[in-house]
Amino acid sequence: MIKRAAALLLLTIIGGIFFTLLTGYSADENLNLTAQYYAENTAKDIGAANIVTAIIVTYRGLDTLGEVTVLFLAAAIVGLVLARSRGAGAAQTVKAPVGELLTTGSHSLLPLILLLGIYIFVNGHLTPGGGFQGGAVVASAMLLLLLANPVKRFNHRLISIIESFSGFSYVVIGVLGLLLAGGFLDNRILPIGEFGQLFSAGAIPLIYSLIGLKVGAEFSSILSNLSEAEEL
Amino acid sequence: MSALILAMVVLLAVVLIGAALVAIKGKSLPIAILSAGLVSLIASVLFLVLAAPDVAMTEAAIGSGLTTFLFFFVLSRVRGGEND
Amino acid sequence: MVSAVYIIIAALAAAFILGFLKEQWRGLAYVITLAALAFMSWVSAGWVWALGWQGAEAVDILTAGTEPPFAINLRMGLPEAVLTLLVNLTGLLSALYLKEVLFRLGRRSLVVLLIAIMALSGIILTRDIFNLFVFFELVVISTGGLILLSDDVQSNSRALSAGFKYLIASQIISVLLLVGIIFAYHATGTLNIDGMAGADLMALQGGVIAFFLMFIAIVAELKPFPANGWALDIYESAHPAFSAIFSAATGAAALYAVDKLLLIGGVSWLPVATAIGIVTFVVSNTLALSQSNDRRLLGYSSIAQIGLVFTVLGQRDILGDDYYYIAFGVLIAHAVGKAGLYWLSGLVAGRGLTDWSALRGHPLLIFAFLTFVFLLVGLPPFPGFYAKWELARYLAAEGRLALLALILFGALIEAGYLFRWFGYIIKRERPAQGVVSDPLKQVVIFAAVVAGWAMAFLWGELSGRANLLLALPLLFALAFLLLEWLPAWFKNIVAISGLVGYFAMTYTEYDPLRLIFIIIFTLGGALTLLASFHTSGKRIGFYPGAMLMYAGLVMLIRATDSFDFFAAWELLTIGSYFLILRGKHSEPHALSYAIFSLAGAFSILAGFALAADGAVHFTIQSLSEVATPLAPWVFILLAVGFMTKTAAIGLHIWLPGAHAEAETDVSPMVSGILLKAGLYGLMMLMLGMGIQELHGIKLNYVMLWIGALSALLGNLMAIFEEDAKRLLAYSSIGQMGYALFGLALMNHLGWLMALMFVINHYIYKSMLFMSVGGVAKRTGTRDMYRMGGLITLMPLSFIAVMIGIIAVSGVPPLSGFGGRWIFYNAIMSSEYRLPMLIIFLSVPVAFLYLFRLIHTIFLGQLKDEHRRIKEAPFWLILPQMIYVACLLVFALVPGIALRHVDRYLNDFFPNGGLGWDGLLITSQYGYWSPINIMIIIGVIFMLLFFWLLFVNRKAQKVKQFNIVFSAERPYRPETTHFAWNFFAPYRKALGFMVQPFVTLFWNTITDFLHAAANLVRRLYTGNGQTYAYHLLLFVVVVFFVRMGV
Amino acid sequence: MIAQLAMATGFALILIGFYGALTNRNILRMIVAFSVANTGVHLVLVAVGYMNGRTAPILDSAVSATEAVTRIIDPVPQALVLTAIVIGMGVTALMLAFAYKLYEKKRSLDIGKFTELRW
Amino acid sequence: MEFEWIKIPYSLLTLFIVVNYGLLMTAFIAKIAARVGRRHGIPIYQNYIDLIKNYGLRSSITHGVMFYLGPVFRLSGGVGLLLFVPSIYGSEMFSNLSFAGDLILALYFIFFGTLGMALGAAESGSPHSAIGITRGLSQVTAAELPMALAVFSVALQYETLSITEIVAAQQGSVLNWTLFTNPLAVVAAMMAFLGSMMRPPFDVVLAPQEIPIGPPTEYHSSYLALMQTNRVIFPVAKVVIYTNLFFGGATNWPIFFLKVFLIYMVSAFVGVAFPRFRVEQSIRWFLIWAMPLGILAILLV
Repeated sequence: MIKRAAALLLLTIIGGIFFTLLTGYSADENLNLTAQYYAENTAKDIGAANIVTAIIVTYRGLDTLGEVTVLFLAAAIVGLVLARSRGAGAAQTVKAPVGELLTTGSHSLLPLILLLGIYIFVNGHLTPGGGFQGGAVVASAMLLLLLANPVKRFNHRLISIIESFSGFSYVVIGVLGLLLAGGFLDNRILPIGEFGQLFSAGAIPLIYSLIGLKVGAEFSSILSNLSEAEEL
Repeated sequence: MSALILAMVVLLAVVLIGAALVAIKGKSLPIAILSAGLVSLIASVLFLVLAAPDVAMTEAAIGSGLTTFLFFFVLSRVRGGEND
Repeated sequence: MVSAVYIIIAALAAAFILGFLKEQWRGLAYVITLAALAFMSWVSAGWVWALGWQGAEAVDILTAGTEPPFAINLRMGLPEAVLTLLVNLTGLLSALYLKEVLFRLGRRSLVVLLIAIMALSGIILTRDIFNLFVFFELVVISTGGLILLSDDVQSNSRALSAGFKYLIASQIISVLLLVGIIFAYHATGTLNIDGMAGADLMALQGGVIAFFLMFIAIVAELKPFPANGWALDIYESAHPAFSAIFSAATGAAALYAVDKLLLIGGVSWLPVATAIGIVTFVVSNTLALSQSNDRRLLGYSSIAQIGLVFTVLGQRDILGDDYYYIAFGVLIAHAVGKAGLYWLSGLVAGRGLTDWSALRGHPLLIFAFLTFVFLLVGLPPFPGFYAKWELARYLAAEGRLALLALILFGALIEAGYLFRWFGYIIKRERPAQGVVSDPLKQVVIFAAVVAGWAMAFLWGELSGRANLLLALPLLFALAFLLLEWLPAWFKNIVAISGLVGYFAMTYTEYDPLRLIFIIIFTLGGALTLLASFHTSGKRIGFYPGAMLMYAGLVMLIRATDSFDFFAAWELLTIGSYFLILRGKHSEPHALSYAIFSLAGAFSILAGFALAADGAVHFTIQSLSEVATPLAPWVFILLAVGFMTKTAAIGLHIWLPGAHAEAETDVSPMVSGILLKAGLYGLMMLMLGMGIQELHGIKLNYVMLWIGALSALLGNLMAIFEEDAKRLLAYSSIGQMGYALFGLALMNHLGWLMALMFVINHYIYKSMLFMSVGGVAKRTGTRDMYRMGGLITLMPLSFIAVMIGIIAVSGVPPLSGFGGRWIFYNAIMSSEYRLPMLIIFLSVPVAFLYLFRLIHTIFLGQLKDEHRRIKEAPFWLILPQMIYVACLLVFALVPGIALRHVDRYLNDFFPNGGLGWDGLLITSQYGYWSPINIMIIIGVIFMLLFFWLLFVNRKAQKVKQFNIVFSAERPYRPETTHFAWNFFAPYRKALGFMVQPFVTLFWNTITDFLHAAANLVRRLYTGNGQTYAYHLLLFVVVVFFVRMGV
Repeated sequence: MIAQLAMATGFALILIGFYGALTNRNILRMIVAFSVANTGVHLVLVAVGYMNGRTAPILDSAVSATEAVTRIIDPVPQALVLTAIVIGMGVTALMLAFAYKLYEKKRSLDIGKFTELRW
Repeated sequence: MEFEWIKIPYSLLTLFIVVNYGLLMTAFIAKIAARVGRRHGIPIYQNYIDLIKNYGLRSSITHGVMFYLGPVFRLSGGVGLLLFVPSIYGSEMFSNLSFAGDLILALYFIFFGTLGMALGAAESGSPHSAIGITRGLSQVTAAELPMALAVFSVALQYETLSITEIVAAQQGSVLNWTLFTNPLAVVAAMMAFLGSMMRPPFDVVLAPQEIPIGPPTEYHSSYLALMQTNRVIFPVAKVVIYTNLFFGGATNWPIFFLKVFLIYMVSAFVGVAFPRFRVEQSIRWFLIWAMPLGILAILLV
């Protein structure tokens, strides 16, 4: 089939390009300039133990703001699109009740999962994980609820307010950085504190928490919107 | 140590590629989606090996978890279209 | 200054605030959005002001309080300020435009819009490559969202599939981009664009491929051919306001991203950019030719324009300080024009190009449309015009001639389909649905119009040349736009006084040669305008067009710099195009006029650019200093341009239709006056450059042939013409052939003859067009065989025509003979005998069509349906009578004008002038005494006439049918009016010479273009997967081309 | 060596994903294929930042701030991948929304059937 | 070369001589032609009778203004042509009004009468006139071409446009005539001459033997008289140009008469020997046979 052959041919060439990159690649012996700067300065400047977090929240905070916005946007669009297809929503197909086990299990698990999510994003500057991972975990709690009770309706307005609140606060903190510290999204508006402590690294825990909230809300929004979408 | 890790990486790579092939060629769409989730999941293991725990967590939670659910949500709502 | 980062902050803050609002509070949400967009625009505007006018320095904006390579930084310099202003204003205006839609969709749609605009600003501001990626993804997602929304707006699902195709493409793009970024980072150790540029990525391991991947990914966002099927679908299906953003703002942002990227790539990537850009430009424009859907056409045009800017980016190495001036000139013109047209398309109900004729009842909207089209085509006084000029200058100086040719070719095609569209609007039947009346939308559209004109002014100020918008003639012409609501007679008075007044103000400033032209253009123009008093009503559109033409003509004479000359040339071309388009059936002819004229203009542009050799200011005089290897080419280019205007044979096919179909008072203008512009150009050229040789062939010899053939074939075609005005039009081709021939002789008398033709042709052709126009007006037809016997009903018209044809044919004693006499004397001293023979052949032929003109209209049998018609309107007759007087005076004392010119020509051709000895004019070979001839002929004529009158004093006029007719009495005039196919024997003998070979040639070319377009656009199968193939194919091809495998 | 291997796997995933996207007509399958390709990209990104014998860029008792320069691997690619994953998820969600809408309107998921716009 | 009043009577004298000569000569040639055809032919004074008769007739009919003007134009053209050309070389008396213009004037003035005639005839409203005019114009324009080429060849040869100077250059010996110095031009011009004389085989314009057709269809009485006058002046005027340009001019009246007669006879001879051409045939004939000669004449000068 010509199409497959063409695809194979094109991809072979692209693969060739990749292959050149691969063979030309040699791992660095030492950290490059940028990485070295981060390795040396993160602790004293930012105060975060997790350098990745420091980069994400502070050094490349603008990326992260954009990233959060991506999710926000995706949630808004999905919500908009699906809300419009839902129509009146009168004739809901009544789904078969889910097993008792799942319902009870989910109810007991829910607080635990939520707690785990919060732990992940609050400790983002110290341990692996952070706002995104934590947010995803929070959202999975919502997911569980959805699975347990498919007819359940989330309070979209609440989700939306959480989303907006965290997003807006994030921006405000960023602006505070601009006003009080070295620039937009500078985390040093709060004291850097003692390295390795929960309340350290300036505004990072706060920002990451907001991100976590926001990501959780956004994922929840997307999931719930999709789950509420009508079957076609 | 490093040989062990290398063997593990090779194994993961093989499984990854196998899962990926299933994801694009799999007979039924649910299997394809699951395989794609599997690709993400194995990749997150690989990330751990590559000393990237943050990435591993994210890939596991978002790439293999949430995304897969998204797929299934949509899939369950477009029944009849999956064989197009 | 407010930090530029607030552009991003404001948008995000507003977007998040919107989330707090209840779904029902739509008004508040809308206001917040507008406020945010207005604030963002204000910030950008503040920076534009500070950086552009107050000399502020570009600033780097740090984030996270850390120095650049380690944290993301933004930069606000003049380019960024301008572009963000462009993006934000587009967003603001689109938001206004979309009010109704946004209200319906609610706050989340506002969020999407805000973030889209913010992300575009981010692309422009950021100096970090990965940050660029993030903003790009934001743009992708928000674009997808906007498309989803517009899908709902139009309740069709076409936009959906378009959006999905877009997402497929952007997935591939983002994969390539990420891989490229990471390897570039690996090679250079930084993500900062300036850092990468400083690290010389190309020299590093894997750097070239890494850069290639980044480059190709961003370039793919520019929708290069052929990887752009999805973009076209979006343009076609999305809501027009989104398309406006997509075209104007996204395009601008993506271009700037590429511009930044090219900093990293360095000079060696510029040719790649050039190649991709120019292919996209030419191919997309060609494809647009065969589009009938307005938005898809605009889509092709958008892609083409972006390709053009991309081509300009590729010239960065040679453009120096003018780089941004040129690039922004093209880009902003495109952005404003395209956004405006998309917004305008929202007011038109139908999607076919012809449906736009709904605009016809709305002069303001037509003005808006024209402003946008002008912006796109790059006509003066808009930025694209300046940019095109400067670009051509650099390209020619650098020897990038093929590129210049391609750019001009593409621009020509673009002008072709845009003007064709304008023709539809003006001429096609109006659809049932009118224009959507929505004041807010119209406000937005006119904001774009104002922006366009403001840009025109700004670019004029920045050009380092005289600002076109401050030129008095042009201002005067534009002022008529404001007077449009007044009755035509009033505007006519203003126009005439303007022309006469301008002459009175400036007549001392010209040398005799220019004086002749300026007299024809101003006083002659005023005289022609007298005829316009016969019309009634407001005559909307006539005066701006006419005065634009006159402004161009006057500016042409006054121009000393090649730039001013070219600008004037374009102005007069456009003005005359509008005039011609006014004719009832002139749509196709006006189009071919526009295309030929613009092609000619581009040829002139190329010629000047080549001649200037990079010099910023190049005066017309310095044409004489152009050195040899270049000179003949300059000469050819300029000559071809000017000969297009004089309708030399081969380039003439636009003329008959254009002149014949024009309105009664327009035909004299475009024939009697406008054609002289071409002659003037040729004179300037040949005075400057003299006789040029190419491969041993003297170029003026070639022109002699062209002139001779024009004369012969023009005349031959005229004799077979049934349509009176077309006959006159073909005759103009012949007459211009004579003039061209005279110029090409390159001797004193040849030039004098050409000038004689300039004057004569103005007088008699204007007069003939008016008389014939008057007749056509009264009889309701231009077919001569339908007329006949009108001499008694329209005696004054008859007199004008009779005097006219005597003058045209060169029969003594009228002034046409003077031209012939000088002509024969001129060729006596000439070496060139073969082309001369052709001229001989053409002289008697002219006689045939002229006789036919007068015979079939005024003599012979009067038709029944014409028995009650009256003489032509007074205002048509008046100028004719003035012309008759002029002809007689000029026949008696040609010296009034010619003496001075003769003396003036001595500066250039010292030998072979005429002797002016009292009543006698002598040349080296012969002599001519116009007054004596007039008296002798007059006396003989009068004697015989009065004798005959005396003898037959009792004669009475017999009835019409009282003739010798084989002993029969004819009962219908039609059967006895021998008029149709009048010169059948000639057709039998020589008809083969007027086979429409030239028309066939040009038709074949246009057919070929259309066929090619139709073939190539099959590429766009509509299948998103196929588009993915195209994208990958594009990547692979560029890779191979760049890597030289 | 590990880095190269992971990178090669990543590239393979990209190519496989592209192949799937180019040959499957079902748009859901295309989306799945793209998510495979995205995973591949993530793998490549992380692999590029990998340095043999070093640890994750987290300072703790094992790696102190002072010796970080010699002990940790490059944190930047990881930060980038994090962002990329989230963005990829956003795009995927959007594509799924499109797929849903397309199916709603056309009752089909065949990309070959959405060709009313062309030429 | 200035205007003097005495030139007026001199010119009238030339006119008088030429009219009489023309009347006699045309009658004589008609007579010869008749005799060749074994007919008796007209008396030698027949032309005078016709002319006087027509001048004597009064018409009460006109078809309009241009109908009036047609013959006036026509005769003005003939007279003007005659008078713009010097008749006798070296004679101040018979240099006529040639001070007003040169060869170009003469060449272009040929069209003056043609135009007027065409206008007048067209005004009459008769289709036969119009048909005659198209034929006439078509044929004449084709015939004029070799003529113009030949004339210009001569002008180039002598590097002047003044007729007097051209004649002057041919003086001294018969071998100085253009006939011998530039035979191609002369042949081309003579071929053109045939066409412009409206004699067979180029007489389809007037078609004298058939139903009344041709430009003068509607003309009669005094209108016709003017045209008849022209018919004797115009050919002679043309032949005078030929004599001057190609055959050494005439230094006195006898030579003038002789040369004019001989040149005129050429067309008569050809006329009896050939059948009539249709218009397109004659156009082709001029273009194929006469024009190349003219072109050669110009190129070879």
